[in-house]
Amino acid sequence: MLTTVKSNEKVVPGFFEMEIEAKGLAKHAGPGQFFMLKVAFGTDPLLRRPLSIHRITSPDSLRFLYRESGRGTSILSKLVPGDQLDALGPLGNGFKVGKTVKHALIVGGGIGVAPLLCLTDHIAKERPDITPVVFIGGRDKDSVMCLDQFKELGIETHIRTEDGSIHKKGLITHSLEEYIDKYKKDGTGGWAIFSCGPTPMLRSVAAIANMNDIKCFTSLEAHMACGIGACLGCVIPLLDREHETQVYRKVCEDGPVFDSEEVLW
Amino acid sequence: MLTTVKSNEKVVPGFFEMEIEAKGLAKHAGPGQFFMLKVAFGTDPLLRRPLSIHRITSPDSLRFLYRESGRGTSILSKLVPGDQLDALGPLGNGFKVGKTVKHALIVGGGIGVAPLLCLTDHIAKERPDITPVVFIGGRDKDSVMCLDQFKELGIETHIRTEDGSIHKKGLITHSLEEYIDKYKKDGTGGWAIFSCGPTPMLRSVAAIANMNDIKCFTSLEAHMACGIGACLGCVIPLLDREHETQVYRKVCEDGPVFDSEEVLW
Amino acid sequence: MVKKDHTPSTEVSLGPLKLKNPVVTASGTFGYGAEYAKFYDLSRLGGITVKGLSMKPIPGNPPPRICETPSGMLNAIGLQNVGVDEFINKKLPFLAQYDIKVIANIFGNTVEEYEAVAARLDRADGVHALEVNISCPNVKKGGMAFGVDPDSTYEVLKAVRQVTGKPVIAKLSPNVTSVVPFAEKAAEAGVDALSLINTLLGMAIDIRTRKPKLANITGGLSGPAIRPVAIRIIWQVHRAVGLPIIGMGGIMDASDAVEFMLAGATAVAVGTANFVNPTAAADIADGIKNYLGENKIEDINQIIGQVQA
Amino acid sequence: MVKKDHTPSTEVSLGPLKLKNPVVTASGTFGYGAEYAKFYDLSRLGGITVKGLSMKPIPGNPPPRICETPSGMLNAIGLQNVGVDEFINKKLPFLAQYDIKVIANIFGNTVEEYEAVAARLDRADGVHALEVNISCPNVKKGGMAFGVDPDSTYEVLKAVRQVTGKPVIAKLSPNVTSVVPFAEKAAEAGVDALSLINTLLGMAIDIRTRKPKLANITGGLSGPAIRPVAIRIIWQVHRAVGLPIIGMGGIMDASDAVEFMLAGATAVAVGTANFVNPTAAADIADGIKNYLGENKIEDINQIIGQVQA
Ligand SMILES: Cc1cc2nc3c(=O)[nH]c(=O)nc-3n(C[C@H](O)[C@H](O)[C@H](O)COP(=O)(O)OP(=O)(O)OC[C@H]3O[C@@H](n4cnc5c(N)ncnc54)[C@H](O)[C@@H]3O)c2cc1C
Ligand SMILES: Cc1cc2nc3c(=O)[nH]c(=O)nc-3n(C[C@H](O)[C@H](O)[C@H](O)COP(=O)(O)OP(=O)(O)OC[C@H]3O[C@@H](n4cnc5c(N)ncnc54)[C@H](O)[C@@H]3O)c2cc1C
Ligand SMILES: Cc1cc2nc3c(=O)[nH]c(=O)nc-3n(C[C@H](O)[C@H](O)[C@H](O)COP(=O)(O)O)c2cc1C
Ligand SMILES: Cc1cc2nc3c(=O)[nH]c(=O)nc-3n(C[C@H](O)[C@H](O)[C@H](O)COP(=O)(O)O)c2cc1C
Ligand code: FES
Ligand code: FES
Repeated sequence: MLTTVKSNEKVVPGFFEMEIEAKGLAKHAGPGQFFMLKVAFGTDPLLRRPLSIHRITSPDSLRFLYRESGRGTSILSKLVPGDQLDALGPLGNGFKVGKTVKHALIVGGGIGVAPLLCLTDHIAKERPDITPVVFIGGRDKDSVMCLDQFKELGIETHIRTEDGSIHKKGLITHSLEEYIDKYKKDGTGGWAIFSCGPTPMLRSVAAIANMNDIKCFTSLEAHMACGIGACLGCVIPLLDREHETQVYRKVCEDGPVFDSEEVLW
Repeated sequence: MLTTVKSNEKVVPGFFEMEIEAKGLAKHAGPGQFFMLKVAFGTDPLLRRPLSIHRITSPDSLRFLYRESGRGTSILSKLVPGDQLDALGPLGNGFKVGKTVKHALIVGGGIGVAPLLCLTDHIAKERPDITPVVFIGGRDKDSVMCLDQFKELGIETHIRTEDGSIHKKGLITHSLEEYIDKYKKDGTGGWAIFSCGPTPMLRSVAAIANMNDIKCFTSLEAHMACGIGACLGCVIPLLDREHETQVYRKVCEDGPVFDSEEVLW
Repeated sequence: MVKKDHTPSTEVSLGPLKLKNPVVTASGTFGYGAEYAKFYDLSRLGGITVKGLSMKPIPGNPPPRICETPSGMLNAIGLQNVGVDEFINKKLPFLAQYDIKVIANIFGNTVEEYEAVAARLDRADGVHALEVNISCPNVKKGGMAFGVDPDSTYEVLKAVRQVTGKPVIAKLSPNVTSVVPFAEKAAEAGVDALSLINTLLGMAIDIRTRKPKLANITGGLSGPAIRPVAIRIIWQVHRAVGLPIIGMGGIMDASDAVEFMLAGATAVAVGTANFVNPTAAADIADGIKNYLGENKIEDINQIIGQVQA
Repeated sequence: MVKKDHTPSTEVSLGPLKLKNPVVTASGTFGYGAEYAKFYDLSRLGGITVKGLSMKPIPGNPPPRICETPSGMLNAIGLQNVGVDEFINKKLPFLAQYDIKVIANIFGNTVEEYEAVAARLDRADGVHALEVNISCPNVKKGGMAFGVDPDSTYEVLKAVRQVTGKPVIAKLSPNVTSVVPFAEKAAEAGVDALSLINTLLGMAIDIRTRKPKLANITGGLSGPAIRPVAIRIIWQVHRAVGLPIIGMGGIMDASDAVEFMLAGATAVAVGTANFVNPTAAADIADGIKNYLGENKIEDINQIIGQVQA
């Protein structure tokens, strides 16, 4: 649908936060879902760009947090308040916080934090019984984002940067392991991990979850044409548990959030 | 070169006037010359759009008067002050007011008036000895433009609209004929006609000039790729006087202004 | 002259296959229809062509399967599909509720496979025509292999023709020196219509990784970028061969659709545009109606092949 | 590892033809050079290919000759040119002042005409190589006719080869089922290199006038739209045939040029991009140098054909 850009600002060099608005835009939107954005009116660039919901600010408005990483996102970064933007969504299967979940570990790397704030908002609102713990990692100080927002929500947040330019130096997966080792003695039953970020990080998060048998849900990316399950362009190979075979699943429709045990890393 | 948009406003519905600025932009520019504008950064639309110089406002700035007639010009019409615009030019052979010219009849139809104001500015500045007379025609009241500007220059201006919605009803070529008939008794030596507009108008202006043996220079249009004489895409058939044959000439390089006697109408 | 209130006729005929309006969807770009039924009433279309079907399910190519190119895209889906039986049992019933023609796109690796899928679909109610894809650039054997040799083109089409009484549409390969001889072979084999064009064989390389952008290395180029090639081929074939044509290749709006019909297409298929705008096909169907009204054209058949060339 | 100050080597060889950098201009998109000399020092280029030359001057096709398409353009110039003698006497001397290789693009309607132009240019100092165009889609006889039949391809190239000792480059037609057999014929005929690709045959129709947008009806499609097709053809030919390739087809910037070289091109030609940005070819030459520096590649020849496919 045609939306109006309410704001579009640089948060740190190369990263932007945009809010768009349209009647009913976010009514059925949930954490982990995404929109397909048409960034130009001509035929180049031709395809829509997928962006995760970063924050739902009202039934009629929501925010994206995005990295300028190519032609489409750089066109996007030039939009100003009042501009029109054609946004298709909400799409896909997002993060589900099952009833059995008692404790949520939320792990984000770099821009992967984008959908996770929406998830913590959701938990704060829908699952006050859960006290999530957030783990944020990034290359340098500019790539660990949303710290203030997590603080505002009063969430315990662990931070690591690879270059140590700010906060503890190291990989966020180490801090995740430390945390689990520290608290798992009373058992990890009802624990769940929700993660989004670069593939290497997601892979080791999945491994850690597996070792400590904690359920782990991870948001994946793939190049997309349609975003609605029609083109079969966005598939990734998953493990088909019953038949113990590999099956292709659509990131746009079956995902983008998958049970990390099914992902063939 | 990269220029900055200083202003870009609708003058009448569907018609816009834009001023752009860049160091030395108009230093070597003259009436009847044009610029090739890159309206988008992507590859669609791919080619530059040619626009005539409407007015030279300083050595570093000039104006275009343009009609929104398709994708490129509609993108152009959305530019706002401060935007960057890649403009190539000045290009082509424009209007030359030869020494022998004593009296100038300037005939424009619709958007064809665009380069003619630049011509009257030029005459006012360089040839105070000449008192030009301007003839402006258009379909309706919105398509007869720049009347105030000609008035400011104190130029005698004849106006016709085809629907009579404003000013005298009829074709501007009739008013041109009336004028010539009225004043030609003392001979038309040293008279010259400069015209720009729709082809049918240019054709009859050329015929009128020919009948009254008045030199006539006309600005023509052709679809262009390069604008600098390299692609051979913009040719029109002209009469090669010496060899009495037809030759293709480039509108962008040999024109856009041609001696109407050479044009094979 | 037409009265203001008069609504122009948009029905077209691909031989025995009648469409209430000339807009169908292009195979592989519309799933099995359900994906788009969420966005509009499919009955607004003349018909839909479903994703290519084979006898057995096919997993398709490994990812990445698509990439964007200037005004176009490359795809190498590898004809992933649920197989003809699952299609008939699980997907086809859903489409029965709509007033549209369902065209089943089929392919195989051997003439026998083509024959078998066609025979199976011939018995399926709710399938109104078969589109035989002999031009897929994305499968090693079969597909295009048949499409670039006139004799195998004839052989496959003849075999399909013999096992079904339903309208048969031949989807020919544009990746040949001239499509005309293939169109002639198709006519000889007794097909009812032609689909032109399938994707152009293309490739793109990521200069950072130095890898092809598609795991399959090459893929099919679609979208507005190929429109001038499609228009040219349709014009050439329409002049040379009598068969009605479903024109496709970069159609994004109603003006594009009209351009295809002026070039000689009797119907048009909307493909890549569905990805850019989910309602594209329906919008184009409506847009064509408006075009006819505004230009006081009583019957859409009056514009087919009317380019002044 | 390369020291910071070390400037990478950009020289490439098309058989006997050495270019100080791999960027040349595409025939027909750069006039005879003078038009662009106003914008930059032509010595920044590896070479330039001039507009197609024939024995006698040719007026070319009636207008309109060009139209824009999505991310591309159609042209039907009709090989307008001043003729080989005027070129040698009036245009060639101007180019002598620049440190660049001059490639003369030639064509004819008969084998004899090709032979004659080649023989004439063989005696012209300042012409460093001949590019034989057997792939022009815009002339009735000759041109493409030779390019779509392997035997005439051989015949024409052999004839040219026999009348000149200068490097001979064969510009093959992309409008064929597979370019490989033609490339093999060219090798057999003894050419030194190949130019790929020429324009794709296309067409566009103005739906208001119902006339083709080009007076010639069909024209050649160029620009970014055709890049994926060009990359695919160059990759296929490079793997199959040993000849060095001048790659072209929608190259707009240095990254595109690198993509072509990874696919198998030894040099690249910039065409339509010159129209969009007059300094494009020179910018691309500089951009390639920067790319090599940033990626610590000592010699550009290290990237030719290096796609991991
Ligand atoms: C479900 C989903 C959610 C996403 N959420 C976010 C988000 O919240 N914030 C954010 O910054 N990025 C997000 N991404 C990645 C984002 O889609 C890409 O960065 C963006 O498409 C790049 O487009 P571009 O034109 O700038 O880059 P280009 O490289 O010019 O794009 C060229 C083509 O590749 C595709 N492409 C390039 N990178 C990616 C990628 N990583 N994933 C998918 N397609 C890609 C583009 O969509 C386009 O089709 C998400 C991706 C997916 C699949
Ligand atoms: C020397 C010259 C000077 C001009 N000066 C003016 C001016 O001062 N004011 C003004 O309003 N118009 C002027 N025009 C016409 C102007 O160039 C076209 O209106 C414009 O290119 C249309 O582009 P578009 O993308 O909006 O239309 P589209 O139809 O979308 O353009 C499609 C293609 O056709 C070309 N094209 C379409 N119409 C014309 C045309 N009439 N002439 C040349 N190319 C065309 C475009 O450049 C583009 O390549 C001039 C044309 C020429 C040749
Ligand atoms: C993602 C994708 C999948 C396709 N799958 C098929 C297919 O299964 N069978 C087929 O005959 N054509 C297939 N095609 C080709 C289209 O049907 C159509 O011929 C082509 O895309 C040109 O039209 P367009 O430019 O409008 O997309 C596919 C095209 C795309 C983009
Ligand atoms: C206007 C124009 C004229 C051309 N003239 C010739 C020509 O005379 N001889 C030739 O071999 N190729 C000619 N070509 C083809 C180009 O040399 C080149 O092969 C083609 O345009 C693809 O490259 P590009 O996409 O970078 O333009 C011409 C192309 C254009 C656009
Ligand atoms: S993007 Fe088309 S199926 Fe997922
Ligand atoms: S526009 Fe290229 S020669 Fe005139």
